Amino acid sequence: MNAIQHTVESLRHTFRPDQVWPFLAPENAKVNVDKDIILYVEGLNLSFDGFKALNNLNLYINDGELRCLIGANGAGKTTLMDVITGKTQCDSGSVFFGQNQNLLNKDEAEIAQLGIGRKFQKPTVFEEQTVFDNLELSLKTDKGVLATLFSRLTPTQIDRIDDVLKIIGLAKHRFMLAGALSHGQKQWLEIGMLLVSDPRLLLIDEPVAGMTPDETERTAELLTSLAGDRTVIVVEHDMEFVRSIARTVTVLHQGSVLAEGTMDQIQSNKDVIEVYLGEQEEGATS
Amino acid sequence: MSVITQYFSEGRTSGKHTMPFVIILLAVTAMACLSNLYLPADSALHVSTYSITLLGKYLCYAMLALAVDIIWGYCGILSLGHGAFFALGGYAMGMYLMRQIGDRGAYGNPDLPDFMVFLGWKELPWFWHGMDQFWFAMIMAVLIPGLLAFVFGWLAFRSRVTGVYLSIMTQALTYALLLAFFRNEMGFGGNNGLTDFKDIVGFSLQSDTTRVSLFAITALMLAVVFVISHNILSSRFGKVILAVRDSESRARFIGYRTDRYKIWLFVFSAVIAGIAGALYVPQVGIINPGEFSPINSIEMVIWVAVGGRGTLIGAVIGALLVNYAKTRFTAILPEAWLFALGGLFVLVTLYLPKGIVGLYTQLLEKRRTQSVKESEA
Amino acid sequence: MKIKTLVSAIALTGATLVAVPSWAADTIKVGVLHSLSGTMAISESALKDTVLMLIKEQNAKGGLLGKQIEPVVVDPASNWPLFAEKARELISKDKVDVIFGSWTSVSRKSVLPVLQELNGLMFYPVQFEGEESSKNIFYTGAAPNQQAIPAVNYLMNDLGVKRFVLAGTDYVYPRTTNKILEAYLQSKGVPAKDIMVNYTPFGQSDWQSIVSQIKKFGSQGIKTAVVSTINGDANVPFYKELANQGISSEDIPVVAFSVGEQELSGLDTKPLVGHLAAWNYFESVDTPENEKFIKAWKTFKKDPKAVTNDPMEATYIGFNMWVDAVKKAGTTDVDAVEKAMIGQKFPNLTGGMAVMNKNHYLSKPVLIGEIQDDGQFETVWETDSTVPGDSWSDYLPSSKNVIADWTSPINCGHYNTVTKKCSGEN
Amino acid sequence: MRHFIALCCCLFGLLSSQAYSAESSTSTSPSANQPPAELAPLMLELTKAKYSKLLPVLKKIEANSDESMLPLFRTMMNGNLYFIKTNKQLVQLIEDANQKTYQGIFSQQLVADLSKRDVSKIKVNNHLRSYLRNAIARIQLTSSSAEVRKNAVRELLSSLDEETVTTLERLYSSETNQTVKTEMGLALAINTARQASLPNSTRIAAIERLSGSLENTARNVLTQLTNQDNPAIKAAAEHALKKITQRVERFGFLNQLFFGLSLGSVLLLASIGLAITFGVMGVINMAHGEMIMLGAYTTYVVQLMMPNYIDYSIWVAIPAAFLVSGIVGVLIERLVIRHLHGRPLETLLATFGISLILQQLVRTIFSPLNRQVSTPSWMSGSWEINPVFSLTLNRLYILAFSLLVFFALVMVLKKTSLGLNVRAVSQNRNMAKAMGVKTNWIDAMTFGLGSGIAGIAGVALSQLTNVGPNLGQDYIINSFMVVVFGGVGNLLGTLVAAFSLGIATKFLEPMTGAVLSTILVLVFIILFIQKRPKGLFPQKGRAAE
Repeated sequence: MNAIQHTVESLRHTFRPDQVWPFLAPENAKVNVDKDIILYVEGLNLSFDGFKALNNLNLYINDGELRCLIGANGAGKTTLMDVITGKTQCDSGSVFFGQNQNLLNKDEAEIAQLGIGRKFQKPTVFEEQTVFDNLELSLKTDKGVLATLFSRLTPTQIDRIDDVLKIIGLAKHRFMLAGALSHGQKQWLEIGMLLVSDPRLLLIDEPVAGMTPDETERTAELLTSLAGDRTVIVVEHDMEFVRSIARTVTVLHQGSVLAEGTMDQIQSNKDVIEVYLGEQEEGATS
Repeated sequence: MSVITQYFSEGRTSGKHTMPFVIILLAVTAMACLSNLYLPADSALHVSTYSITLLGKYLCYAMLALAVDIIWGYCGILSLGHGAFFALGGYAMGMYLMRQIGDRGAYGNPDLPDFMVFLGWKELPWFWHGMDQFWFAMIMAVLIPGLLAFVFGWLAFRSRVTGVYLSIMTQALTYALLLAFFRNEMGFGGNNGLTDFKDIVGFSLQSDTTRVSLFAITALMLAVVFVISHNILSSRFGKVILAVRDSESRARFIGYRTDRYKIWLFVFSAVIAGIAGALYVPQVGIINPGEFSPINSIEMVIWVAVGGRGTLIGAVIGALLVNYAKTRFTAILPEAWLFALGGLFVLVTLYLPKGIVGLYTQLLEKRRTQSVKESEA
Repeated sequence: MKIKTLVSAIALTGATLVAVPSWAADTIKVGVLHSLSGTMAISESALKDTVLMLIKEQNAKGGLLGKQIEPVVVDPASNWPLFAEKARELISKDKVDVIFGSWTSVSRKSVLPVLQELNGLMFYPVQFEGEESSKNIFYTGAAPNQQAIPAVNYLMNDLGVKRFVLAGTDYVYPRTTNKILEAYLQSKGVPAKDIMVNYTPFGQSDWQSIVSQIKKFGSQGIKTAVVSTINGDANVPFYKELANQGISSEDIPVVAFSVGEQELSGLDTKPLVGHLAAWNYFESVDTPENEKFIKAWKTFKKDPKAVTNDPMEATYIGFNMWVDAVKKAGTTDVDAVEKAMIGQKFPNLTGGMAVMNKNHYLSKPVLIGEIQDDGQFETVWETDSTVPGDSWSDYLPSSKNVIADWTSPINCGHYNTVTKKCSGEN
Repeated sequence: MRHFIALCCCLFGLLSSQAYSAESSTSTSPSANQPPAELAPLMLELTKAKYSKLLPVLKKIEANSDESMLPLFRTMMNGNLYFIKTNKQLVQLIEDANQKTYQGIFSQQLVADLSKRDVSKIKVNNHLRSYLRNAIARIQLTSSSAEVRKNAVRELLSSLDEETVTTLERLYSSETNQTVKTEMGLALAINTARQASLPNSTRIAAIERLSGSLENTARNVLTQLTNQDNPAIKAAAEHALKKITQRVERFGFLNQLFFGLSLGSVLLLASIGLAITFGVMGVINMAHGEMIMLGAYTTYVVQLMMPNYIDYSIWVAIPAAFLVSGIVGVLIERLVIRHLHGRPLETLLATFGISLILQQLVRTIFSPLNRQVSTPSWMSGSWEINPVFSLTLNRLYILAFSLLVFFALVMVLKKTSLGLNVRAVSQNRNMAKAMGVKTNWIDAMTFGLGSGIAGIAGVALSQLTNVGPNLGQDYIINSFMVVVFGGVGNLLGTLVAAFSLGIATKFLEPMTGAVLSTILVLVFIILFIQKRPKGLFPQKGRAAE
């Protein structure tokens, strides 16, 4: 039964008039953003045995905007990112990058190569390798096996890495093992890794957790400066931080969008107040 | 600044790490060979053919250890089935040597090996054809292990079987092959395997010169493999491999198809193992299913663990040390050998997670820091 | 006179000092190449002790050529390549004059090239498939025609067996033996449908289906017997299953070629009484030599329960023949000893004379015994004369016309009597 | 199965003989405990002749004798018949655990102080044994007990000669017991069916009579008849045979199923301990096989300590093995595994090292030779449901035992507080620690439990296979396969996996042979794991990630 549905579905999909067949489409066609919406998330559902992590979630991100996702723990923020980046398979729904790139049938690597960068909640860098190598690995280059085997760093690439090193303030730790960096520095390194790979869309999960106030400030500047030619989605609990950067804020609650708008609108929204801001302290401290 | 990094990023791929090893290895080899061939047997410096073959064997093991280390030390994939690739390479060589016997076998049958004759086989099984050509056999010695590794890796890594599961699967793989090769119907000589070799590419395997040159070739191959592996692992490919070991998911999120990297590294490692096997057989003069037994594969892992995984040199050192110890032990007090080996497993994993080389570097670090302190004081 | 006393003096001191190999300024070295660890240790360690015992006795008798015999023991650890390596070590490094060793055919085959290359001398004490004869090896174990064929004859003539199950472990010895037997049985007019051949892997532990097949095959109103070449470890579960599925020796007797006193010591023989084994030696045989040997063995092992078996007798004969040959040749030089060996006679422990033939195989009597509940065998049949070992079976098409003869003019291990050609290098 | 019958009549025989001896010792009639005078010379012959020559003598003895010869025949068949060298008196060897005594075969009196030297054995070989067996059966046809008579008849089915048939015919009419009568009827029918001289109608009737029976003899007779040129008989026989073969095949299938289950139970026993250490704790214990081995050796030692009570030894061995292996397990956990927590691959290597050490330890203590573990009488033999379908007792018991252990274990994990803690730790160690669970202690206990159960498995395996240093090696890979296939951390999965693999192997075996079937199963698992890396019953939810 299920199988039949599935085949029918895929057939319909195959013969959709509005798109060319994948094998006819040019290799990694540019992301099409004529409607200047870069991310379509529609009717997303996902449940871990019983518990609905995502519940018919719809979300549209404009090209070049900086969007903040807030919500209590278990509201589905991280899960959403997992689905977008291909880490988790959703039960139903559709996620499109631009109008032509269906993300659900791609794996993490492909999605990343499309230009979607992600920073994890707790910083994950390659601890056994130097800061430099970490950045070199995340450079935007051909990531095929042979290519990496024979690749050499071009001067431009090295300059690029140096610039980033300056931006994230790790220039003098260039040859330090990433494992030896402080927590905050790792955060920065991870952001740096995002920068070198210059992505179209950045998914950033709690960037300022464990950062000193001025670091936080620098992060805020950085993110705002990024927005415009890149699209940035930030998940953050720290309300101050959110207010300092946010233009549009989306509130998730129990796996679906509760409210959307500017910070002020959100704060005046009463269901938000009851479900979220009530828990803000708890959220902020987490 | 950029210049430094330029130099740096290239500097690591230069031979300055591999040269010392290669030079020492080849020097020792050369001396051993010369002293065996040109010194009189009674002189103190004479190296007997016995020790030459022994050394040759050790070097094969070293190469095998290298293969295990590449996949385990650098990519974190613990393969308990590398014995299979080794043995397959060995069998390819064995089949060639078998065909070389020709009609000098006991039954004097020009194209059937003895065991086929007295099992009453009428003609050569298809997979024995072409094995009388050296080049073909050698291609097989590399191709078959590579192919097996590719198929297995393709299945395993793409469905993201990792860690312990993978280890157990590899063990099952070699175990299955063990059982298979024991069967006489397989046409590989069953339990007896392939032996009683006469000569290789026209040189008699019993002559000292052949043995010495086999040994020399092994050393050379080891050097070559060593350098190649080092270069591969210090290229960006190598960095990706390390990245996979440390955090595979992260590597995926920055756009690397990690499964492909693992597959190809696995294949590369398997090929090295195959070569090692092919060099091993003519020197020990027999190949039989015993080589497939899971114990062997695990023993290889311990060589690497002892030497220090994640460093090519460590693998080599480990293989040489453990096997030398084994030779001595089994000669002096055989009963104690298994105790020693077992104890080694436990102690190394408990107290020397980085192996001998790791220990050495730690000591160096300590000394350096001390000297720094002193200079400051 | 003087010399004599001197010799005896040396002999005496030697007898007392034999335990200390470092003593011998000038000794005759004997290599012992039996696995002391690994899977084969079960069988082989006993043979190592046998050789050590024999050497001790010989030294007590005053050694050999006025020199002490010094054992050099190495452990090939049941690892076939290691056999070759250790053999090389023994010959080229330790300079031994003779090697006593190997159990499995594969270990022998891996040693063989080394022996040929370095012209060493080895005594191989285990029953095996034959089909080999090397200038450098003396085979004191039984060839198929000294075990299998007489056993089958006994089954057919004395027990009136008309159907045969040839069950064996899947390696060369059973395969060859069964091939020979098949050919032999068919030559004796047993139709192919009355012969069932079955091979199992080493250490087979689950015999349910196979035994029940045998049971079915045997319960069709025609007297059936099992000829078992099942190896070592697999026997215990096999016999246990037989007993449990209620196959008694009266219904389907099993005659085994690899089950000796030592194997029986590993299992409870009460349910097995009456099953058969064919050997050249049984511990139960009641002769003064044997009694002496057993006594010596038990004292040497310091274990009143220690059992003796056929390969030990083979070692015993081999060693003594070698001693005599060395005496005869007056040297331990391999070629001289090899010449002197041929035609050597030595009394079996079971009575009669064992003779070393031109093909390096022994002539020995063949005994068939029934398993008793005390783990011993009761001899129920024996050949009235000794049977010469046949290096190349007459029942295999590939070796029908082949003989081995290491005396001139032939001097060949694989001589085709038809084409008058000597092929192979062994 | 004939053996089984023989066993029955022997057992029963012994009983009756004792009864008989008891009454004989009280009775004063000399004939009871003295051989009839005319037999004396024959008795003398017995002591002289050897093997083949003995047969005629025995025939004579049987010819003019009655039940009074039973003890003679029985003792002889069991190879306990000796004679005193001096006066040629026949004596019976009575062996109990520690000393051998001899007693007169007819006069059941003990013959004092005889040593091995004074007596010599009257040897028997298969020939004589089978003759004796029939002889005993023939004598027993007139036995007082219906059971004995029945078995006697069945014993004789395979060797129906003239006088046996005549005796049967004689007895048939007078037989009162129904079952015995039917057996006799069968025997006679077999005989009639064979008689070419008789008219077809009678023979066909006889054949009809056979068509129901599963006795081999009946089947063999019918098969012979089918390739005979008498059309009517041929047809009848074929028809009858068809009926039989159908039933036989059905039972054959059942048999195979049982084999599969039995193999499955062994796999289950071997892997269930692993299902805990590996599945629940996530520790790769390569020394698991050696835990099994230790259990087996414990059985051996226990039997050494109580040689006279082999039948009960098992009941002692089971707890003993559990303790031994369990304690060793705890030690290993405390000394090694604890320090390697969260480093599965290192654990794998370390435990493999331990397994090597344990093996060598056993080799040095018990010698590399296999050790003899004898099967309790109540576990040996088989339960014969009908001539073509019988279940071997030891495997039957082990099958039951394995299930018992399994469910006991499930209970422990589900119902006890230990189980609760274990599950808590396995799911979230830190949280458990925070809740005040002594995680260290729990780890040790869990590991001990797993190892202990492996030890119990060893007791069971000691009844099936070698008790030697390599015992564990043969099972480790398979048990890992079972656990992985079943889905780690899921006991039920292990159960299903074990039995399905066992049955699969056994049903493949007839087609492919033992080796290939094993290989195929292995390959299948390898492929299966590629498809479903988490096994048959994977753990779901975030916990799994």
